[in-house]
Amino acid sequence: MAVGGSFDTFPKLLARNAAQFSSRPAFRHKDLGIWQTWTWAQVAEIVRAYAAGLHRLGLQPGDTVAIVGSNRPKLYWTLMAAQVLRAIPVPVYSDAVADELAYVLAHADVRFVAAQDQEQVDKVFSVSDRVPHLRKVIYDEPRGLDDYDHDRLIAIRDVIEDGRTALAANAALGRQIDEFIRQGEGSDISIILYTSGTTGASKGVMLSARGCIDAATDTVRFDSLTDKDVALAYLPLAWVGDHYLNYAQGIVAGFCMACPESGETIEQDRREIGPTFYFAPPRGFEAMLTRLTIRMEDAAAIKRRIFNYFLGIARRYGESILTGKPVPLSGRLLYALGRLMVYEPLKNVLGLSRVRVAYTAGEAIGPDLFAFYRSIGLNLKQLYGQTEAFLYVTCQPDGEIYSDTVGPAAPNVDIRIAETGEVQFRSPGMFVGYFKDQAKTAEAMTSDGYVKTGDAGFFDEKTGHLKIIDRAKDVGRLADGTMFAPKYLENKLKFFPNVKEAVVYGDSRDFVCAFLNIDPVAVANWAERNNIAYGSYQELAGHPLVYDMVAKDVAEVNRSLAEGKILAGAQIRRFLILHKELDADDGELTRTLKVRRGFIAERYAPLVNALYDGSHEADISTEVTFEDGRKGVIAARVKIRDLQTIGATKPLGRAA
Amino acid sequence: MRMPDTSETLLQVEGVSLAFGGVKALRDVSFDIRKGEIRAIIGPNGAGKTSMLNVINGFYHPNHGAITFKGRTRAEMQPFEASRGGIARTFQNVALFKGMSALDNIMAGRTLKMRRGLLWQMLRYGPALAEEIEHRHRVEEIIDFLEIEAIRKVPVARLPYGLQKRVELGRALAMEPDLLLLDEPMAGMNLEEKEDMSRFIIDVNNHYGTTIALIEHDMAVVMDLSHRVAVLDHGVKIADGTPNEVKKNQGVIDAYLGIAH
Amino acid sequence: MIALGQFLEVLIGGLMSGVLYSLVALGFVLIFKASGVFNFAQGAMVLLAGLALVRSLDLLVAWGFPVWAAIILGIGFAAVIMAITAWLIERFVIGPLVNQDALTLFMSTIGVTFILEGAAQMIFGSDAYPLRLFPTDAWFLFENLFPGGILVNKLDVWGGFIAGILVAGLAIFFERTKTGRALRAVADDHLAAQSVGIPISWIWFVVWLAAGLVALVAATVWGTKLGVQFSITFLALKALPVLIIGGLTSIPGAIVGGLIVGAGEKIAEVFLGSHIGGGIEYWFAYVLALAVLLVRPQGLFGERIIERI
Amino acid sequence: MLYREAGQFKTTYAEDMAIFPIRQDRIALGILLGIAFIGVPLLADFDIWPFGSDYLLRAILLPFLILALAAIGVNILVGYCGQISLGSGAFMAIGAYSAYKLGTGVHIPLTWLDFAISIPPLPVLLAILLGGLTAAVVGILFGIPSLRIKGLYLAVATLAAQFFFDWVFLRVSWFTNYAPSGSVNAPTLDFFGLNVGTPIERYMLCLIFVTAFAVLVKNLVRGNLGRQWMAIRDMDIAAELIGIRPLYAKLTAFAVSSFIIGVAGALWAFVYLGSWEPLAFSIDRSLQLLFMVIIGGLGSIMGSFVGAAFILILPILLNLIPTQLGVPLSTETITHLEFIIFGSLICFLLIKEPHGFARLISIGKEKLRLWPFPY
Repeated sequence: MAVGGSFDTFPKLLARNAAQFSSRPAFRHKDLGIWQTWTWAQVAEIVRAYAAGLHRLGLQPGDTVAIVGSNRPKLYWTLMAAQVLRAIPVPVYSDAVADELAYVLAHADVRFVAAQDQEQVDKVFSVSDRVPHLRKVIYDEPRGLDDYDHDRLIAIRDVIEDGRTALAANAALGRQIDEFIRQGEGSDISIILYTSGTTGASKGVMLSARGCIDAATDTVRFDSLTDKDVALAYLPLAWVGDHYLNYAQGIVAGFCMACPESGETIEQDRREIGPTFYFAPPRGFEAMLTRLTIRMEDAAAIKRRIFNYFLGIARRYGESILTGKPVPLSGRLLYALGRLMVYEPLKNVLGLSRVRVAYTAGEAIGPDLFAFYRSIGLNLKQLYGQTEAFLYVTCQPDGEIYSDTVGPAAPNVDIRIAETGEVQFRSPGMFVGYFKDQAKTAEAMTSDGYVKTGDAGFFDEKTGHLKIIDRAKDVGRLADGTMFAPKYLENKLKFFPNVKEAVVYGDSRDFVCAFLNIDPVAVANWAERNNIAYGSYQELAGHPLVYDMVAKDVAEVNRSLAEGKILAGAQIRRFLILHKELDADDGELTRTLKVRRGFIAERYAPLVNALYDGSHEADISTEVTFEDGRKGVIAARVKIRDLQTIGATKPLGRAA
Repeated sequence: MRMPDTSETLLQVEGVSLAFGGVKALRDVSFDIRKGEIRAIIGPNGAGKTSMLNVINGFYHPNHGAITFKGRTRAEMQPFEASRGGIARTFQNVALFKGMSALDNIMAGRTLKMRRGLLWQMLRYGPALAEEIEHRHRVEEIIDFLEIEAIRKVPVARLPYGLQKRVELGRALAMEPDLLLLDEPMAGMNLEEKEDMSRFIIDVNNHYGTTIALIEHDMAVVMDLSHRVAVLDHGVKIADGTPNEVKKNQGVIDAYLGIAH
Repeated sequence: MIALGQFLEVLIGGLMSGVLYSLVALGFVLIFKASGVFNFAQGAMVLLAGLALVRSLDLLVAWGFPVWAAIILGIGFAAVIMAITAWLIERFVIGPLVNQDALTLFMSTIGVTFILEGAAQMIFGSDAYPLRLFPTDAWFLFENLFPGGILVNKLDVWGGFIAGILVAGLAIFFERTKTGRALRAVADDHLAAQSVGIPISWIWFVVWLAAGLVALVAATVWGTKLGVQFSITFLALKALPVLIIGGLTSIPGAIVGGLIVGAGEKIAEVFLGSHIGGGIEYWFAYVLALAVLLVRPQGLFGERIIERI
Repeated sequence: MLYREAGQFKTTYAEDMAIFPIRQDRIALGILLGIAFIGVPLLADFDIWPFGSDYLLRAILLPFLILALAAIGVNILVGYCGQISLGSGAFMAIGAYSAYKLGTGVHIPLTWLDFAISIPPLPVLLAILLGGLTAAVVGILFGIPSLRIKGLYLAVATLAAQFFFDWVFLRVSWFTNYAPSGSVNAPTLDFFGLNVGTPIERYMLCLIFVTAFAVLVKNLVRGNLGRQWMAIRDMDIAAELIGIRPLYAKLTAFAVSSFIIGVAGALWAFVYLGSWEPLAFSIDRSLQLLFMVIIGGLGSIMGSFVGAAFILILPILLNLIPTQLGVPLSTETITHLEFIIFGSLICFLLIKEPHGFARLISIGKEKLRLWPFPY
């Protein structure tokens, strides 16, 4: 699709779509019980009127317009209308607490806020004293707002109406609006996306119109998205994912963005609309899987049998069929039967039947989870990216899908691995800078204009795909300098059903060791099946057979490490299974259930030492907090297991 | 919360008495409901609150007294003329149409507004279909207003109590009433549901400007909800006024502590 | 004078056959009072009881039992059958439907009707069987007053006599006995009854049994009059209008209603039939009931129904 | 399992309120209608089994269609409006006889005025519809009590109708054009010139009637009036307080119901029986119809069809199966078995599934839609 050049801003593209896809649906919104639909032509008209209205309210080029709320056509139109006037939209997470909101509004010194409903309006007003430039709040849903004072408050509907009448009244205004659109340049800042600040205050990522459009154009071509496609627009407006996958790609490809009716109807709405392009973060897919497993547990025995049998078939042949590898005829036939009996109905109920392309990203996805969806014929792929890149850095092309890679560089993206192991890239969509923060911008870029992702990774020789292993700052080195990526190892370990938590050590040590938590449920089931008697978690965790089983898993991890040479040196030599579960109440996990490696190292110092001084068991007693808040001390003797490493060059540690 | 814009009286009850056989449910009760206000009638159980509502919308016919609604005085209401005249109500123990979906229940509330005759409905074509759609649209607005999109097509029998109450409110709203009678709208609800319901009641009053008369035996809820409160006890009105006045009233306190009896 | 004599004769005949309706109606009232069930199956129960009795009698006599013994055994046998029926109905139909709305219960009894009719005829045969328990000849009274006197069937007198005993018995049963009082409690409100500690299933069994026995009695009289055959169920159906007229909950109502219907239709038949074609008794009772319904829905002796919300 | 609903979304209320919103259902229905309207006639035309012999058409499909129509009528009253009726047979009779009179010409001599009201024989179609109309009028008359009396009492009122009209048509020979035997013959079935005689023609005629009425009634019950009926059925007090007039709701139910039953009666007499006597519409018929509705499903149009089919087919099976097994049953036993089975089924359904087979079917459908999930 010939984009760029004449179509270097979204308003221009909108105009193009109005002409090219005029009667095709641009937006759908499940509202008042049916899917209200707007064609590209209608949207163009509305946005034009809306822009006129905003212009009359005094919105100037370069002004910032905050947008707070969930996915609603009117809010998307606010983005468009603002961009028409060459103003800069600043979407904000609708669940942001007042302070976060206040920070963004103030930092972006917004003059207009578009809020979805009473709740958001209240939030905005509650912090309005901290937002000096705030002129007007415009809102979508009027309910509950009747008796607010309306001198700072106006309904989007009214703005559009006002604009429309004004346009009708004087042609000059119309010409003025068109002029704005014509003047719009690719270099304009098209949007500011605030990164949810995990570290420190959040930063406003400025993206240029041309950048957005070129990037989107590339991926639209990459996944051959067309105006026939439909996407369920349910991701947070303020997240780069939504802005890229739905908004940018939507306008470039001219496909339809469908907004769900409400939070609790998403499932239903997804089923009704049947998207053809779908994105969800790994935990989204995980939740879906859990729910369907639970639902299946209540099904009749015979149904469950059929279900499980065909899932087995799918595991065996599904992926190969999807990726077009050779499969025995019997396999194909069984799979075909499975499609009829299970996979298609399943996808149908989940509303995924029509999905052509599905992506997941954000964190590492469990191989089993990934395999499940692919095996039932969902074309699920991974991508790697970040706000600064306007999402895409890499993405997996059809037919080259691996759960542990994020794919080769996306079109027109060049990637390099710094000697620190950090992934750095240059891409069309790459950001212009952080809003009002030169210093940080400088930090984020290399002198030769590459963006530092802050992630460590390497290219897998076999596939040539990028593998992200960890945040760069967490990547350490063994005493002998081999690269060592704790999180990468931990994730790999955690993907085994028997392993609940894993903590690995090795930074500036001779070799890598691991603390493991067994998954009580999974292992208990296993114990039951193999009728292994045990009294307590502690006993179970210490059981030799459990050790044997887990040892297999760890060996498996080592094998996979051995395949790539970068991390081959960082195989796990020794591990132990902790006598207690790591627990947020004991400060061993963060509230978001991430392991606190350092703290655990101190708390279990004797064990760490034991791991490295070669002894085969060690005593430990730790204070714990019980459910009821009582504190107590549990003591245990923990065994340590050695492992043969694959292709290991050096002899085992300084084993005594 | 905003005060009612007018002091114009919408409904006036004068000296109403009602007896079943020997039992005196109401003794010479008089009070008025002003246009646009939220009016509460409270009292301990068995104080005759529900009987009062039943008299107002004509289900019971008082032995003495008069009812003036929209300026017309009568000795007794007839259910049909009450509904015609714009009095809607909900019931203490939900009275939904069990066999129908939430949507149809609320649609049923539109009956009075629908004009097309039997033959048109049979053909369900042209005007008939147009009318059906028009009213469906209105009903969807109510569904949206009450935030029950998710259960639109669920048979009401399958809904939890709290939602049933909401659907029932929706059915009453569908009548676009001038006077909305709520019989213990929050009975048997948990705190969260109660808060939701209060929000809806206030919104209805603000958004549609509907006059609301509600019954509750739980005082706390009523006090921050209503503009004026009348207190019944054993069929007699023992107090009437703003929530604060009523709170201070000794008679009321006794009645609730049960000292008086 | 002749007219009067004829009239009296018709009237008495009517009243007497009315008593037969009353007999069936009593069964309805019993069940309705206690369980609020409007028992469409009463007629079928009469048929069942009748068949059980007559067939067992024939058999026993054939086996050479003396008639008096056969009668006792036969009645005993029929009674047992009715007991079993009552138990089955309570256990498998009415029990599971407790607290259902009246309409559902009513329709379920239509179901029961069909089961009973089907089963009864399957087991005991489906012809007409003559039954001879009571004298069927007639007295001629007041021959001095009216030429030819007034014909009174002895059977009808028996019927009246038996009905009298039954009513008295039931009255005592309801007023004096524990179960009887319990029944009234149940009628008023099931929960209350349970809280009193009377197992409701037992109560209902008793009621249906009672109704069954009443049906048996009715069967003895009717069977003697018309022979035991399927058409009995239709005559039994007439107990419905009888009830409506008398009032669903009133035992005296059932009696009076029966008499009114009986006398009414006979008189109508004789004095109107000639003008508008015979067979009026086929519908008279129902139309009369309809009329009563319009004027006084609760019937002559029924209690007023008050609605609440 | 067969459903693929993802991507079937509604953009207008009209679509959303369609009778069959799901595409797969529409397809299924299309196929069914195709078979009924085209398949059957073709098969019959080429004498292909089982349609070669008229048996299937005349003895099964014809009565099935007509009784299904009658059942729809009964269902409106009992299933949708909750007014029990034991008099349906009478209303079929009214339809039949008034159609007969209108079809053969009405002559009411008013001797004392030496003057007579005479209506020439009307076209059959008109006669049938007017027959329905007459039934509707009578239906309204007998519906009036339903305003004062509820449930059981009404049952008796309708019984009154049943027995009264049984008698009327038996004894008032004016209705039978003074036929000595009391049995009458239908006029020749001539619709706009084309004569309906062969079984397949009769079948098509009834099929058209049934389809048309099924659609019209479906529209009615999912519209305002239908909601009023159900409201009255579910909670008449609340219904009254939201402005539903019991008078209007109930009487319309009686009228529509009786009209359809009347038309069915006329068809039964004219198209199925050809010549008949009052016995054809006795209380047994009423109960049979009631059973169809209860077994098929109260408050469901589809149920009316299912119920009719079941009640017609069961006896045939009872006859067939044992014969096949080599233990043929006497017709008597079969009748009694029928009684017992129907009775038990009624009780069973009332206890387990008050909405009859129709509900069971729709549950099955739900399961298919959610397959492989249980909910």
